[in-house]
Amino acid sequence: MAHDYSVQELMAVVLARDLSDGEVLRVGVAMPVVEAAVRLAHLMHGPNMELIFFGVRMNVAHLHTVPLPAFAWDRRVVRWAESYSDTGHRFDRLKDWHNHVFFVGGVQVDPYGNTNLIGVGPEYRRLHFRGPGSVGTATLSTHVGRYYIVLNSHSRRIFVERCDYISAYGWGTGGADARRRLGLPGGGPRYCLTPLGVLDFAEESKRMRLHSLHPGVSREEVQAHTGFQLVMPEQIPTTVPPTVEELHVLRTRVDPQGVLRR
Amino acid sequence: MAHDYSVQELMAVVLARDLSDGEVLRVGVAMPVVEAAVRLAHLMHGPNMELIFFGVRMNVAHLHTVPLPAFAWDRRVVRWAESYSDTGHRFDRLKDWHNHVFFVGGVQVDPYGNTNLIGVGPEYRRLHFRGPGSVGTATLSTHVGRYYIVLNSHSRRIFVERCDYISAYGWGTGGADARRRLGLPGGGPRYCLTPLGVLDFAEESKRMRLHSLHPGVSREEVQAHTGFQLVMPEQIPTTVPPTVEELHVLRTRVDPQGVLRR
Amino acid sequence: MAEQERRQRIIDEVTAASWVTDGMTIAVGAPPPMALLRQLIRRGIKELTVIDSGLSLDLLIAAGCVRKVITYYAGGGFGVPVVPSFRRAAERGEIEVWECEEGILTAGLQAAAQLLPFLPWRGGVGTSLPEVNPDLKLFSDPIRGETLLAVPAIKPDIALLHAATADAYGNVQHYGGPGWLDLFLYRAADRTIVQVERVVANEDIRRDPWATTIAGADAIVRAPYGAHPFSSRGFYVQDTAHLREYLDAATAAVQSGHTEQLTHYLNYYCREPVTHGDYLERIGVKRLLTLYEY
Amino acid sequence: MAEQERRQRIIDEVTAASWVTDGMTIAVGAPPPMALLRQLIRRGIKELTVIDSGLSLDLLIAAGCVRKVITYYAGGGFGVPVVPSFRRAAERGEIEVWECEEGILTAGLQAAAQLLPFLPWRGGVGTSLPEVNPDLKLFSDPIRGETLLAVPAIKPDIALLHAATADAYGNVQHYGGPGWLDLFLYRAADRTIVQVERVVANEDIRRDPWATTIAGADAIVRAPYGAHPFSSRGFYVQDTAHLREYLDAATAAVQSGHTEQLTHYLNYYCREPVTHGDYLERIGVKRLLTLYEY
Repeated sequence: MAHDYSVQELMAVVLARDLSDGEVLRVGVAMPVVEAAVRLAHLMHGPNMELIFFGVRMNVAHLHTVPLPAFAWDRRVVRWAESYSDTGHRFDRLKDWHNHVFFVGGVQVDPYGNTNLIGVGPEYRRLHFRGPGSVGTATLSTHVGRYYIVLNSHSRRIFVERCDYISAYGWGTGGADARRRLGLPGGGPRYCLTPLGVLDFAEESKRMRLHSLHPGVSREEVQAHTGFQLVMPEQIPTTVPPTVEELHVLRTRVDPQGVLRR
Repeated sequence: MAHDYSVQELMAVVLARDLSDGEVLRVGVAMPVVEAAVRLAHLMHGPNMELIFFGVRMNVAHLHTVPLPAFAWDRRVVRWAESYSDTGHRFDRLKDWHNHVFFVGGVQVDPYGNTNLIGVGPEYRRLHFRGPGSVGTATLSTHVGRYYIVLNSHSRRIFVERCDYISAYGWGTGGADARRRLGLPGGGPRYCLTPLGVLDFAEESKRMRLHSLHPGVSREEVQAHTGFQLVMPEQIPTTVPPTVEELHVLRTRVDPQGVLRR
Repeated sequence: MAEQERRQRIIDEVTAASWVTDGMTIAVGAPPPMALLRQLIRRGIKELTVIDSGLSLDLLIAAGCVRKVITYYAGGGFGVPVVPSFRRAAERGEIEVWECEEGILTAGLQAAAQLLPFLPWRGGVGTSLPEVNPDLKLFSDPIRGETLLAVPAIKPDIALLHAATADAYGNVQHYGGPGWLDLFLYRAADRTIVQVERVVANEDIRRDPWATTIAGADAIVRAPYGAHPFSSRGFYVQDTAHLREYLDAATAAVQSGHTEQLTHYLNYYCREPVTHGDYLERIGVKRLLTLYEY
Repeated sequence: MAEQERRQRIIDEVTAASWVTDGMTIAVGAPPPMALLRQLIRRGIKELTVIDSGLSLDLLIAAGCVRKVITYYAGGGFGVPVVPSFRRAAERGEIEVWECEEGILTAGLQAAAQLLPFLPWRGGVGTSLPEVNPDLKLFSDPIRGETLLAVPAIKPDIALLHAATADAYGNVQHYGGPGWLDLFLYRAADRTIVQVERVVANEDIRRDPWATTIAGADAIVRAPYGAHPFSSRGFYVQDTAHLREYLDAATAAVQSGHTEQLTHYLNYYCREPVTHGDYLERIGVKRLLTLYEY
């Protein structure tokens, strides 16, 4: 039934809808919602999308099922590859990345979509929490046409007034020209997706704004779990739930093992 | 007979003797003497040499014959390849080039081994003679452990007091520290080989010096064909002619078609 | 669900050549994609800036297509130290030369590919290159203060390449590695057209994804024998007699002003054949088959 | 004529590990060359600077080999956002972290490979990276005055890699492309040791020269199953149960101070086996054969 879906499935569907045919989708490690979303978009409306998992580039719109890979460094994800690039050579054609889309997580996110994977604590040499490191997010967030911040939880610990450290630059201290002033060619973060709702960035200030509320979530609940004041429009729509067809494709062709329902 | 050899054969033999086992030998376009010399050295005393022709890297010490390739961009030179690198990626490991040896020509050469492949004439936009261009010589001469200037003729037109343009830096305006002062890591030119003799560079001044005279050539003849004053030691040996064995290997295994005798 | 097909990228050589317009910067791979270059000559394209070397560069100059040349080498083979049309045009100032060198050109292309305004390079320090090409600037590096060349980004509008195979979606594979600078030209160029000896199935590409050298050409042109008179690895060797025919014609035009032979060459091989097939008919099947010999 | 043979470059894993001495900078490829890393642990190597990521990095830290880490990622898989030994050692200041990022690390390795003091990079401008890593300097480019990061050359003493095959002369080929940064580590490092699943004939290498990814490793170590418990493309998948065993042991040591499990792991799998063969005996043939399953 279409009413019976997990919040991860909802997030995957919402993300998939926002991806356009012809785009190149770069997926990093340990992001099952994103892995499902790009496959779903590819099968639903993106026959010319290219999916890149750790340098393995594929177009699999012709396949019936595209199940999730087991692990990043796994031969099994290579079976669909049309080309492969190692990490170093992945940056050989940054010029082309205005058509690329990327997805980033964060241990902290601030009101302007700057994200932190370095760690938490005032003193860098004695962090309270040492993060995993920037992966490729500094370069990717600089160059891709747009990117999405995708988070598994929504809390005041993550959404903070100021990141202790910034590993991927979003909109800096705000303003529509923040990135242009720094000479960053990419289009910056578009949405921040969480289990509570979808956030975007106000046109002028580029401050984070509540864009839609997942079914059953209130604006007060989102604000209460956010460590800074969100821009709150008068009307905030409810996130459109998955359609029957979206859920059907997701569950039968993308995620038959139900990873997103665990 | 060992007495019956061409000057190009002599040059190839002299050059081959100066190459050491274990070195990587980078050969450019249109240099038959060099092409023969590296093969001869490889077969005579260099089982660990690596020969690189336009990115095609080979070790063919185990072969009986290694005839000259027909043309630069020719599939036939690839048959012996152990690896291949296109032009762009050829510079991926310059750090390693202290063990590489290279060979350069020139339309002009000055007393300090600077060479010119750009052209002749005082005004760059209206050259009297437009040269072929620098190929890879600016980078190669900067980085290889040493290089050789190899010329098909010896004349005052080529050996000039000042090159109109410098495409490969030798010893600049002289001095053993000339290259170090510019931060150039490579060892610079070692010999200049011509049909008349072998020239080297004086230890302190790095000015060109007559090192040996090919059989039948006088020091006056060399100086008369050189457009600047050569450093002339008291004693100038005669270039040691090819041995019977050297000529035998050259003619039966390297140059069976007699390219160097035309 | 919308029924949609993945878009194919195969176009013919006439359409491909129409992507190039007067004044553009084109980058020519190795071996040169002659089917495409002959179409440019046929269409009378002018004022090009051309990144190329050797005889294909000379042909474009002889045909009047070129205003500016970015090259590191204009040797001709056959004992010809400098190709004739390039030499004369450069000496007369009819073309502008952006003087460079293999490593420097590579750095400039890589800078464009990585959206950097420049890349540093050491080769060329001490030479005349920054004097004759003022776009190359000596600078002091911000870490250790060493003197290096700053090579500005070199960005072609279109890269024109020749390769062994491609599928209909722009996945290109070479036999035995890509030519000279092909990958760097592709990375730096706004758009890339690759002519290939054979179009193959997507499954053939996926059999060895690591062999895919260009992952996403903008257009694929099917052009068997498309590099003729040059060689194409795994398919045919160069047509030496034909190259000499061109070289003799171009040399005669330059050295003694006898342009008839060159005009004939340009008309007969480049301007009159409407398609690549028409050109191959003029070469003849028997000649083409001799080029298979090892 | 002197009878001489081409020198072979095959050495065993014990000899190979002896190339590494306390305080060196080592670069670890992907998959990690575990046969070599276990030998380093066995020998009690200390004070290393390590370029690595993930669980193999964590193991080296847990074994006490590491003083400084150059890494862009220390995630663990299995839902573990940060590998445990790295996390604790970094939080306590027991190891120094040279904070970087994939593109920045690539640029630094490429600079070392090309004997350049630095390379410019745009990714990281606007972030905290140049604050937490003062070796990364913001500068104004000499051509257009844009603000970029200057990444200094990063030069490992030894790169330790795992690959599919090599011949006795150091020609290495991967199946399906080289791991993450392997080629850049090789280019930048003073010396490179590659352990391989199979040693093949020189003729096998020459069958497809373009597939030669590393043309001239300094030493080749024959190490079938040498990446275990990680996967090796074309040979075996990862041993998930074994990785979990390590991760549980390391987590227990860090979170509750129970070090017995970790000590056992290090002794049983890394310190006691004298050779790689001894290690494989402890894993057992039956377990190894299950890893072939697709």
